[in-house]
Amino acid sequence: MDYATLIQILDSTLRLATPLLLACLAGLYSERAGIFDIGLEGKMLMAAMASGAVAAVTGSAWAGLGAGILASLLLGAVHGLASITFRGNQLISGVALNFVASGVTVLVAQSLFGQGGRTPPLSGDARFNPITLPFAEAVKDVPLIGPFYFEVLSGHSILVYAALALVPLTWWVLFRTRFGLRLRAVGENPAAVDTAGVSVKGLRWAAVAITGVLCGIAGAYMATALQAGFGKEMTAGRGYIALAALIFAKWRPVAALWACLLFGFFQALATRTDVVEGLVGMKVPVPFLDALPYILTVVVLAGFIGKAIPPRAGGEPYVKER
Amino acid sequence: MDKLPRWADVALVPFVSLLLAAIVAAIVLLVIGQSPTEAFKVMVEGALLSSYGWGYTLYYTTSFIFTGLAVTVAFHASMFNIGGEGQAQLGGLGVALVCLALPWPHWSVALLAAALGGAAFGAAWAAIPAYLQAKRGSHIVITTIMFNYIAASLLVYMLVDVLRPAGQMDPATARFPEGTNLPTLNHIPGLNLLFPKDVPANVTLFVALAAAWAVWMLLWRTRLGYEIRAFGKSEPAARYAGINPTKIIMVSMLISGGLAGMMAINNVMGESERLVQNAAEGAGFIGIAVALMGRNHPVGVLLAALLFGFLYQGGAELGLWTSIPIEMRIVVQGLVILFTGALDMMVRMILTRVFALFRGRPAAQGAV
Amino acid sequence: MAQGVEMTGRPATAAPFAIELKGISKAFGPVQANKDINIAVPKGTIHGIIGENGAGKSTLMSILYGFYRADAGEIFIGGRLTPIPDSQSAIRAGIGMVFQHFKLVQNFTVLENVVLGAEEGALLNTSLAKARAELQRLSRDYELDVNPDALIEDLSVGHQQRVEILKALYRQADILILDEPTGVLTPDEADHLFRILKGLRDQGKTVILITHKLREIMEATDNVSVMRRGTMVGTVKTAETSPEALAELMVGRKVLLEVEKKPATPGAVVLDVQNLRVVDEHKVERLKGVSLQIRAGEILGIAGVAGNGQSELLAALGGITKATGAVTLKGEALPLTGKGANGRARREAGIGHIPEDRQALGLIMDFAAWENMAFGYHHRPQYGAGAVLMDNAAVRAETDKQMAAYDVRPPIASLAAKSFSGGNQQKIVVAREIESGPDLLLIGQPTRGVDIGAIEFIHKQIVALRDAGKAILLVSVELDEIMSLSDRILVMFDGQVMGERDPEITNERELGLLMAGMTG
Amino acid sequence: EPAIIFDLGGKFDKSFNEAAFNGASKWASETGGTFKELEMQSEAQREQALRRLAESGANPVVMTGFAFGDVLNQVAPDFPDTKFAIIDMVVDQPNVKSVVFNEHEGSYLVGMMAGLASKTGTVGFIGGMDIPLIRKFGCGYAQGVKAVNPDATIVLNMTGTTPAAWNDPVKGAELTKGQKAQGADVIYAAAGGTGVGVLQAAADEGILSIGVDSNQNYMHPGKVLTSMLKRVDNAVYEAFKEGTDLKPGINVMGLANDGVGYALDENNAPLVTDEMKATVDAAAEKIKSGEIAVHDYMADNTCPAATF
Ligand SMILES: Nc1ncnc2c1ncn2[C@@H]1O[C@H](COP(=O)(O)OP(=O)(O)OP(=O)(O)O)[C@@H](O)[C@H]1O
Ligand SMILES: Nc1ncnc2c1ncn2[C@@H]1O[C@H](COP(=O)(O)OP(=O)(O)OP(=O)(O)O)[C@@H](O)[C@H]1O
Ligand SMILES: [Mg+2]
Ligand SMILES: [Mg+2]
Repeated sequence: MDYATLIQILDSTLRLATPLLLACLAGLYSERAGIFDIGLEGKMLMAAMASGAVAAVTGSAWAGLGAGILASLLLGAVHGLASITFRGNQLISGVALNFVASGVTVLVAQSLFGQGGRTPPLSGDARFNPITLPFAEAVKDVPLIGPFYFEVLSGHSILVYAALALVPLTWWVLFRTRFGLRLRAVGENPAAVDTAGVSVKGLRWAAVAITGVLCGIAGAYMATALQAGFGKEMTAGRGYIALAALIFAKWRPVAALWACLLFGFFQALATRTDVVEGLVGMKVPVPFLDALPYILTVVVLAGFIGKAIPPRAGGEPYVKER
Repeated sequence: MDKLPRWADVALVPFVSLLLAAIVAAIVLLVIGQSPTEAFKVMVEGALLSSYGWGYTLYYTTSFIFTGLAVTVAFHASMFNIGGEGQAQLGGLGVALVCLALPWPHWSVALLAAALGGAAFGAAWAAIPAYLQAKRGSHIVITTIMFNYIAASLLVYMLVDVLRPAGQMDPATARFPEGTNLPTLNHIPGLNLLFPKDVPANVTLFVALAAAWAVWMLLWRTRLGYEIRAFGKSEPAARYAGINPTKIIMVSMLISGGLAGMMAINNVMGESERLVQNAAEGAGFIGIAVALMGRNHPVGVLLAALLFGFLYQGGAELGLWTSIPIEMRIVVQGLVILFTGALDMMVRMILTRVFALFRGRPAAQGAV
Repeated sequence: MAQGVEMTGRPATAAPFAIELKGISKAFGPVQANKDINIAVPKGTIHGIIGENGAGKSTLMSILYGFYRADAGEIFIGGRLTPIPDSQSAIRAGIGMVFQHFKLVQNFTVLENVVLGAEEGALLNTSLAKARAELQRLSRDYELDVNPDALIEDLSVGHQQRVEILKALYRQADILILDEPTGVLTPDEADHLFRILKGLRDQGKTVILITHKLREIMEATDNVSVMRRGTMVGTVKTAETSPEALAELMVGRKVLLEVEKKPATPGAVVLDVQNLRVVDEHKVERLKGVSLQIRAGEILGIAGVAGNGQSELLAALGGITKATGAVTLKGEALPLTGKGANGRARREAGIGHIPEDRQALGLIMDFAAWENMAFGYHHRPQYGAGAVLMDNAAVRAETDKQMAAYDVRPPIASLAAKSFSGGNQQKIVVAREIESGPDLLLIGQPTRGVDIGAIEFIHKQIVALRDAGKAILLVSVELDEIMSLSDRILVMFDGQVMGERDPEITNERELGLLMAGMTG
Repeated sequence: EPAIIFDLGGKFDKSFNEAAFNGASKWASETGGTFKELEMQSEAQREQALRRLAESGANPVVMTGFAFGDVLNQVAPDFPDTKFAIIDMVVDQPNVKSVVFNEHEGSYLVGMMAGLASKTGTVGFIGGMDIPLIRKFGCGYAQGVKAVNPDATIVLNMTGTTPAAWNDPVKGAELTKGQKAQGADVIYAAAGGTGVGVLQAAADEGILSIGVDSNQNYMHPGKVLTSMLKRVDNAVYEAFKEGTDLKPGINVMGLANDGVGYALDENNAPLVTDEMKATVDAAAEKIKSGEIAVHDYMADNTCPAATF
């Protein structure tokens, strides 16, 4: 593999890792607070549809982003209602919402636009267009660094940079702020938070809301940046890959970045089977590349690469009175 | 909070959940500018008012009985098997390999062998997550989700690179030989009066009914079933009683995976007579809804499977005769899971309030 | 009535009271945990609360701390009516609580746990720095030293308790509630704790101490309140009462734990345990080489403070946990690890087991009584047809018989176990394990939470089993029970047997010393 | 009443299925008739869909896509009075009309245009599902490119191996960016709905693309060099018009009978020079006359101009 190819694959990696990263960080807030969320996929999908539709109608990507966040928050609210207020089974709620989203997105898009569950193609300001970073042109020709900066780092939409910025921000929020301390505590031992005089429900609702916002951004990125419009099932399991990345990263923000980049890299490689063939020296079936993130996650879950211990109170509704 | 009477718990809670799901579904339809009553009419007509419709409704029902039972057995051991879809896919592979392996002399022999093949493959696919749960504590929900995806990839590989006959373009196996073709309901003497034309529902329906009976026997009439249920209620107590947790996790998941895999004799062997991609069509996930709806009891599963068979066939008719997209049925499926599974407590709270109201009134009158 | 004690619900001490509760009631579904409770605690005192299991002590304190909300009643703090709808309000009112089950975040540091909920501002580092300094001061003032940077999960229980106390003090609590603080402590740690509490009192703070141990009440408190079945029976000055009087108040009548039994006629050795060791999942050795023997027709009692290896002994012998060492039953070696070491194999070998915790181990709470009657014995030939099928009718028939024999109320075999009261649940377990006809019966806390009538009945059954020539291993934290039932007593401390005593000769003092790890 | 079943890409894929839809619509608006339609949702439903339409009395039943071949072979004998038409596949039944296209000929023409328009000498091809049919497109294209620029490099990619490859615009876009990184400045997408992503990414990246099946020039005016027209619309239109008199047998549609071609309209007029047009039209004539024989990949599963 030559350097130019590598650069191209890394460029593609960053683009493909972004929705994973946003969804993964979304899941991180929720699960750190003790609310399991396998509904990341559904929230993303819902957001993708809403943002695609609103961007198509208004011509503004930002309006689309807002709509995406709202749509995702709506699903998050149902999940919160089921898992926080009514202390239902969080896993079942997530599964259910994924189905609802999968169907409703098509229904709504079809009734709005009549294009087989698609939104019309977006162009111009209805999309988040690539941004050239400062000095990108200038350093373009510097050996090694130049192409890396120009091709890989520069030239993505603002949401890609937002996602990257969210990684240190999340780390800082989680480990350096009062909110983060409480959030982590409520996922480990809600009774400790409760007896310390802090509202368990409040914290969990806050976490679910943040998850909604981030999934909303992830979905909007899919429809208004990565692609130009919404299409049926366009998230294609990314919510689950993000979940896998979250486990892979053992619920830590910086590790989440690396996990998502790794899984994004696999996705990028799957478009360059020629390169994989060159690297491995034999034909690798594409399905194997597709399955790799899942296989790796199972390996991690099995504890062969260090144990992935989820937040201790995860998945359990907080019940004071038996 | 007062307790609900038993009949309310068994019958009323699922019914009200279903009603709520139906109401929300109707609202969705209204929002997208469709008529819920019209939609319901089309569904009933297409699924229940012709032998053709019944043929498909029962065909889907058969599949959902298997996956619903699969989820049920695992649930009783307190394992949430979301992997029914993958296990059903693998079951399809097993069935296909069996059907293509030999020139089977008679369908009954082939059915037996294919059922074993499907069950074995489904069980094998459940075995790894089960083992990881039992021995390494890996959360079964996450691993089975991962295994669904891995199954999909594996099937693509098998269908594209291994089993696809030369010269064929679509990723599918060859047609199964004649000897493996299962009698459909219209080929069964007696039933053919009800089903004059070719329908996809086939003898597998009876296998499914037998499976429901077997699951009931297993859970409530055998020592193993006793152990499964005890383990599902309390693992520490099960240990105290000398019930081996590893064994129960493995056995219940193997049975669960086996049942999901056996579904393939219905769709792969009974209907399409070859293995295509994504043959399970989400039946594995519907099993979750069916089990929840059916309160994890085989009789409930049968009824819920019939309901979902109707929803599925009716939903297909919607796609055919109305401008309501076929995805409507996924929405309904999601709503049913949501209300019966996750918002169960809400439904109970509503019902408890209603009951309290009814109880309160006569008492107040009596006081006068 | 206890000798000349004024039973007013108020101790004869001058006001002001740090706390006054009036008419507190609380129900959990059908269970009335607190009924119209009144209590007043003078400022600057250590106030004890005693009562049997389930009497409602923890519930009352949780209400005071805003963890639960009372259904009725008023709370006065320092003479002022103070509603406490949540823990935040309790903290603001100067109340701190150390729960029976600690409320600590296991993978947080001590410092983080202390700061949680009491942070200064939105950022952590200022809070943490301040807490570090404050912690240093507190540990200096009150002998409460813990490493502020240690993770909770790495600390001993005693140290974790200190963190809980530090948490309360850091929030400037003037009133400190401790719920059964010594249940998990070694005697040394307990002494240390009482020193701390006295120190706090001398600085003007008010302490409420819940305990089952009359000795601790007598030693550490100024006043004591007694609760029984959700009600407040009375409050007395500690100096003016005696353990006997308190015990009577607690139970509601004169306590006479004398069991009628003939002298034992021990036969051959049934159980022989040599050098039994158990290591728990945290790799801590819980049993450190226990050896003992039980003969046919005798009851061997194991005394000891909870948590000194008794549970592990029962679990290892019952096949629930793996162990090392050598155990023989009637001369046959029992496997301690691997496939043969499980509850079913033990039952088949002739070992019955009444577990310490009937709800978590002994019963499946959602199963009907009849299903529970076969629990652990569901493989018996008489309960089934062949190896596969179970004969539900046979199990039901057996259940009806046993429910009548053991006077289980109500005698409805199809009722779920969770619908029976605690005492009746215990009767189901006892009936099952005794009537299975074991050669050796392991018994843990047979009468915990059981009323006097049922206690008597259960004790009779145990003695009858002994008289039938069976071997019995009895574990109980109730010294009275041990003393009156056992033919021989072993005392366990820190995973080891401290010594053997003859119940006819020994006394509580001697046993108490052994239980505290002091030989000699 | 005739009926049409669209394959998994959906009738609004802006390409293959949409072309079929357009043909049906054209028939409807011309005759004032109505038709039933159905979109496939999954592989496993094909048989049910087919039977249901036949059952309901629809006649003829037209289906788009080779994937129906196997089930049609099963279903057609059960409905001897119903006429079926299948596109892109040959099904040998007495009541079935099979319509196949000489995609290699059309692809040859757009390949020539790509070769002429390319400044880098490298052009790309992105196929949908990797099957002989799509290789046939790629092979024809490669022959056309080489015909005008023997030294040209042709980068070939397939989106996937399953029908999902028809509807994966994200991957289409990534493949496009990958090909651009390899120097391609004209990319031909023969990938159904995936092509939407290819055309979009090419437009974003400032390179040219070539549409397929329908005229896709309008999607990014001035950025789509041309579209390889596969007149599925005509095939459907014809089938509907023939109605119950549908003539069974194999119908091959090539350049000669206007079954394939390339699109020229105001959207791509600035991109197509007179010289290009002249060259390509000349070649088209020679193909029609048999003077140029474009190799059909599916004839022997080999390609003289490219390796897959
Ligand atoms: N959260 C709860 N939900 C339901 N019932 C409860 C709850 N907590 C306590 N109870 C019930 O309330 C009663 C009083 O319990 P409580 O914990 O106050 O007793 P206690 O006096 O502290 O007993 P112990 O000495 O065993 O700690 C018991 O019957 C108990 O089962
Ligand atoms: N969750 C429940 N559901 C139904 N009935 C219950 C439940 N809990 C208790 N009961 C019934 O209420 C009655 C009182 O129960 P409770 O536990 O308060 O008894 P108790 O007075 O403590 O008796 P014991 O001394 O035997 O423990 C019992 O007869 C029991 O059958
Ligand atoms: Mg208590
Ligand atoms: Mg009780």
